[in-house]
Amino acid sequence: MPGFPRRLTSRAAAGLALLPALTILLVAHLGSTSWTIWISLTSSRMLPNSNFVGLRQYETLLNNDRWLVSAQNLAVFGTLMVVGSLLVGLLLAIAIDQRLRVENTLRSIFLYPFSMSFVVTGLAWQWMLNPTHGIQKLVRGWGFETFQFDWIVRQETVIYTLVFAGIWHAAGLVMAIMLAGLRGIDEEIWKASRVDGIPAWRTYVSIVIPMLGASFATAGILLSASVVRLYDLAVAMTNGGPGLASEVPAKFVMDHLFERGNLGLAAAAATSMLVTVVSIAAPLLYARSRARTAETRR
Amino acid sequence: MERGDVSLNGIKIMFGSVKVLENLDLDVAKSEFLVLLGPSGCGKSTLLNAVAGLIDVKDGQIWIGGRNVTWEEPKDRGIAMVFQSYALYPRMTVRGNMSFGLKVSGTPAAEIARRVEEAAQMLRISDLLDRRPSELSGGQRQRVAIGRALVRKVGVFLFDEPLSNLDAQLRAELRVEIKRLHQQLGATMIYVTHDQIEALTLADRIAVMHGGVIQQLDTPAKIYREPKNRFVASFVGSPAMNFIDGRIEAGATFDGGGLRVPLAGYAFAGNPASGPATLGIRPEHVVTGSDAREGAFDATVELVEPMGADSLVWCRSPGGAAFSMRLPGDTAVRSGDRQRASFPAASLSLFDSTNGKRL
Amino acid sequence: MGRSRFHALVPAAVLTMLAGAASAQQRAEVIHWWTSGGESAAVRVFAEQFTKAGGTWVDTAIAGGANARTAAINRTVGGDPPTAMQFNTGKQFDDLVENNLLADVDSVAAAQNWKAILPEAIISAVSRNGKFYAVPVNIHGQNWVWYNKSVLEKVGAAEPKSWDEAIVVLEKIKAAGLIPLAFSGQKNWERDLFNTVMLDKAGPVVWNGIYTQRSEAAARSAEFRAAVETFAKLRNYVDAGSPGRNWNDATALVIQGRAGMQVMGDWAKGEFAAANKMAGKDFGCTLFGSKGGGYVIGGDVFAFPKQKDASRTGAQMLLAKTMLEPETQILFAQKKGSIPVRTDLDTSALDICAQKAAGLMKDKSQQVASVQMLAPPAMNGAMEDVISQFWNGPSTTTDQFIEKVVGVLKQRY
Amino acid sequence: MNVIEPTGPRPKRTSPARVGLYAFLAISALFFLAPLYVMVVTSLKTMDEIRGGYILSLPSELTFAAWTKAWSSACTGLNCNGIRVGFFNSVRILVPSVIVSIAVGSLTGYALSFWRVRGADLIFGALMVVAFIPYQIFIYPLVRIFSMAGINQTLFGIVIIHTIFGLPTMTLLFRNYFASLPPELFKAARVDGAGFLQIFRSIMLPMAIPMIVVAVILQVTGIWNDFILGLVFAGRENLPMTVQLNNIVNSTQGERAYNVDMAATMLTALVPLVVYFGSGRWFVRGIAAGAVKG
Repeated sequence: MPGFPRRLTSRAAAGLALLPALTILLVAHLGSTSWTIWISLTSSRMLPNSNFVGLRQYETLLNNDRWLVSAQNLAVFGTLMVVGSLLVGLLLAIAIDQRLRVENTLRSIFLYPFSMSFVVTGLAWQWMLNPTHGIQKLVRGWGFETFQFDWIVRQETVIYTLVFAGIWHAAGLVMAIMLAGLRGIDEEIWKASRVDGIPAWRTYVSIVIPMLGASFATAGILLSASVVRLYDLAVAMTNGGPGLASEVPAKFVMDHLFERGNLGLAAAAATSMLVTVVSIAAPLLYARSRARTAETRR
Repeated sequence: MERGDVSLNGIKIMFGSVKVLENLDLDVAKSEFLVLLGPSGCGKSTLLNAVAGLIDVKDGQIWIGGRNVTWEEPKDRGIAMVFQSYALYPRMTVRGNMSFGLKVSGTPAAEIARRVEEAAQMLRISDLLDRRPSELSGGQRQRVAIGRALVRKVGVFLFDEPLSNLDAQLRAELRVEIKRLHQQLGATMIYVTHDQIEALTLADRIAVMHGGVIQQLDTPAKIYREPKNRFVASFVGSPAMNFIDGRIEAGATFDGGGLRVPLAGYAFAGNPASGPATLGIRPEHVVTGSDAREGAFDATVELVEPMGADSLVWCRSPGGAAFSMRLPGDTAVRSGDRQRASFPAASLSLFDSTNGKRL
Repeated sequence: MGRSRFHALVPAAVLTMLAGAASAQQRAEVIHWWTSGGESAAVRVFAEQFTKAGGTWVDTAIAGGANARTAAINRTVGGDPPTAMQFNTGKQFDDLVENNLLADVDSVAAAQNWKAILPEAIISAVSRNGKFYAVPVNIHGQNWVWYNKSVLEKVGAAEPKSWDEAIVVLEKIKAAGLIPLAFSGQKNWERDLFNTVMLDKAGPVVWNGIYTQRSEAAARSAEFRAAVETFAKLRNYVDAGSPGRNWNDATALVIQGRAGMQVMGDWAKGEFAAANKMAGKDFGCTLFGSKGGGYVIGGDVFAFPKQKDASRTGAQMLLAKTMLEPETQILFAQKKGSIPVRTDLDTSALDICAQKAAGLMKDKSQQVASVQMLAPPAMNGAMEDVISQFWNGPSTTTDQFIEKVVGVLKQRY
Repeated sequence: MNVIEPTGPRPKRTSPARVGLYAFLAISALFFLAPLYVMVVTSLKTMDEIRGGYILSLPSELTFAAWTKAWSSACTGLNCNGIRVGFFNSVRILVPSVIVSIAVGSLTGYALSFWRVRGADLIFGALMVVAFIPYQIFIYPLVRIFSMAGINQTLFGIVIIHTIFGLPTMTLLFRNYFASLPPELFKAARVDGAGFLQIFRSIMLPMAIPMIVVAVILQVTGIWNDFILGLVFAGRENLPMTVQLNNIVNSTQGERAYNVDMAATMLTALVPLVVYFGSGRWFVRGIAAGAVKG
């Protein structure tokens, strides 16, 4: 634009480009979040009311077995599911990156779980894992009479079956993100390492994987967010059972929000989740932000 | 047949069903600095990658240091390579970058340290050893990349457009550096570039490539003075060679662009012939003013480009053919002037109009 | 374009077009969760009867009660309410009444004399502060015991009359190598099984003590303890695959004779019917009520959000009236597998299980209101959690369980 | 000296690593396909066989009745026209929602990564925190906001809703991707005099193609499979296909036809699957130029 210094207009353009995001953030996200926090301090049932009750809902929450069990379950599930999905997704991405003829087919095979609604795929998993007609029965039918695979009906182990299905569902997406990262790596890095005589696996471990930091961060945050919001899977596969053994916080929120018409408690639960996330994320984000500033300064 | 330090016999390379190189032979002598020069897409990088073993050949053999390495892994070929994008491992320090290959191959730590130190001194990057690539400038990065090649202690170095990502000043600086290294190490070097200045300054011999074929393999001087075909003539030299279309009459006179250029003293490749031809002359070979001799003519000056030491003067012959000549930087010639000029036969290049070959 | 295509696909809309444009004001959009084959046939009865009465039924079906209610409530709150929305008979619409979002249907109730023809429990479930706020449409029994006749014959057992007798039968079936009790281990069915046992062992007084008065004494009573102990025993009669199973898969086990019996609401008849099994011939149905009040009644109602456009209120009243007409009631019950909500109808057209239930509906002492009618959803949910924990955690003692129940009763909802 | 002088391409030897690779891929593929197998065989059985037989066994007689029923005649309430009813509604929601959410997300990610806008880290941090809240809790307040703005129950409204809920992940995806690109690229373009949008359009977006593929996968899947948001915000004329799917598979008290459920689920998943298959070419793009790997 003649007459304007380019620098100024570009800066302004950058600010302008953030306007939609900022509006959404302030109006939709922050607005809704503050509303949720407010509701958690009221006695709201199915519909919100403004009957202030202080921290009563939080008190109820902390005395609620199911909430406490849900939080523990989430910790176990979350850790295994995030680590497992990252690992499986990365291995799949690396395997698929070896210039295979069937790459497209394989990529779709690993991604298809992501395309399907859990309502029914959860049922398929439930059937397969069910000891009376699933894999256990199949293997026993082959003559291994003592074969035991009844994790889904046992309280101590049911959470691991959710991890299986969770990895099955999410690993494809992680693979896609990692693949995008791998494809973004300069081919000459590979050539250099080959000339240097570094074996392929060592190149991955020491050179390429450390370069995938951004992909790991992206996949890690996406996975963590989906873990915290985990709901469909638990409903479809185990409905939280046996007992409370596969209950999760988001399901607690959802059940109390809709089925149980207890908006106040649901909001208190959601707020607690939010506070937990912020208290974990804030120091990380702060450290990152400082590191970034330091780097750009140099 | 005597084999060079690096020797390619009948190389054929395909990308899928596309033929990139076919039946290519090349011999590089020990301690020679050979430059593969050509426009992008001519197959020069592909050829270099094949020498390194990074691309499989479809047919033919590759010999390095007297061994047939056609089926060898890159690391076993006795080569080191430097890349255009430097290809430094971003998460390792400079020291890590230089020592990683040695570490993996099980070289003793003391030996690694010694070699890294030596290479770093040679390249004057000793201060940078603990930095990461992201903290280095482009020139420093390329030094590190060269250092990573040096520590391999091999006889053959391959450079794949190593200076293309640098700005002009750094390029010149590193060019000298590489030349110095070559003299110091006495190693065989194959160097790919599309920059003819690099080629002319660095090379013992240049292989000019086009369309997957080596057009000419000669010393820089020979390539400059006696290009084997019109492609080489036009690709090498800056400012570019002038071309005027016409005919050769009775093997003695070139007639074209309104000029009659006597050819007595031109070394014909074969028997002097008659027929359509293209005359080529470099701007600096045009003889001007009172030095103009046989076949002299008056050209009209159209444009003067001062280039410091010289000025490039764009003219038009009486018959309308455009050409340029090089005059001293302080020339008083201005556009619209008339300039006496002649084309001395000894500096000419004549090409067959049909196949572009040197006559 | 979306609108026109949608209409073209809806048979009710086609019927309306034939009926003429005069009915435009009588257009009723109904949100409900009856979507599958049998349910769909049942809802068609309403739609067709409504059309006959001069209305236009616009169908918005959303499976899953919570989903349908979420959509309906959010539309009401957002200012674009449907004409009618479904609820389970019970306390789910309390908040809507309190927020003055529902229209009352007193005019229809008076015209049809609901107070005389509806069971008392149903009347109290649909009225608030002396006004009717919803039209009840059917009654579902929640505590039916279904059994496979040939399995019982094979093990030489007769139809049990109580849980004590049932346990003897279950033991025999177990000895025969079959699954005694076909069970679907999801929280709500665990709760229904517990309630079924509780009603039989502890009776309606304790039932109401727990769910209506929320009395600690009821939870600590000997009868309640006995119920808990019997419930705990039932763990021995379910198979390893029961946790997480869908209720209809459990029914399938009974249908195939791989299991002896199942506790489930009368909607299970739909599965038997789909497998071509006849009530009284292939399978039997019974209710346990050793201490009276053997029939747990629940069901569905429709409520009518207040409209900005007064003309739509007419459609609401017409719909309410149509739904309770005798013909509609019988036809609907036949398709749905439920029984009519009116007690003044001839039920001989229904199957024998429904007839049995309709008989019980004539005697107030034979009925108890479902927990959904007595307690708010939040409390029922909390009970579910406690019961599920107990059922799946054999190490929990009866005392611990009772303490947890007391904890649920003391909470504010 | 070799007996045969090495000439031409390296002889193809199947290395143990290659065998391991194929074994790993084969086992993984089996793991991933197992539930699909269950779904496919179930969809091809009759209900009698499903009730009586083993879920892992092949159907004794093939029947595609469940597929035709799921598509065109299963009841989803009063109407019995299968899941096809909502198909075009889903498409009409999907296309603008995917485009708008990716456009806003990529632009935001770009602005947050290369341009040192004040408070950028704060905006990004807030967006990341929001990504962790169960989104259902936002439904009620958003209904109020939308009805105040007059866009509740409209196609426009649902597009905005998907943009709102897609913003955190889309921003994350693109910001991190752009941040991993060499900053020289951006600086060079600045020096060349390119402006904010010009750099975005002609340099950053083409470079981000693999990430756009990922973003499309995420959004297409998320929006296509969304049920609750479409249900609450789209309005009854625009109800997406998942509402019909839910009506088929999710009835609480109705009898259930698993074969139809399975067929309906797979039919609904076809659109995302087509997108996955179609995206392959773009994935491969990055490797096309003479790639060489160990």
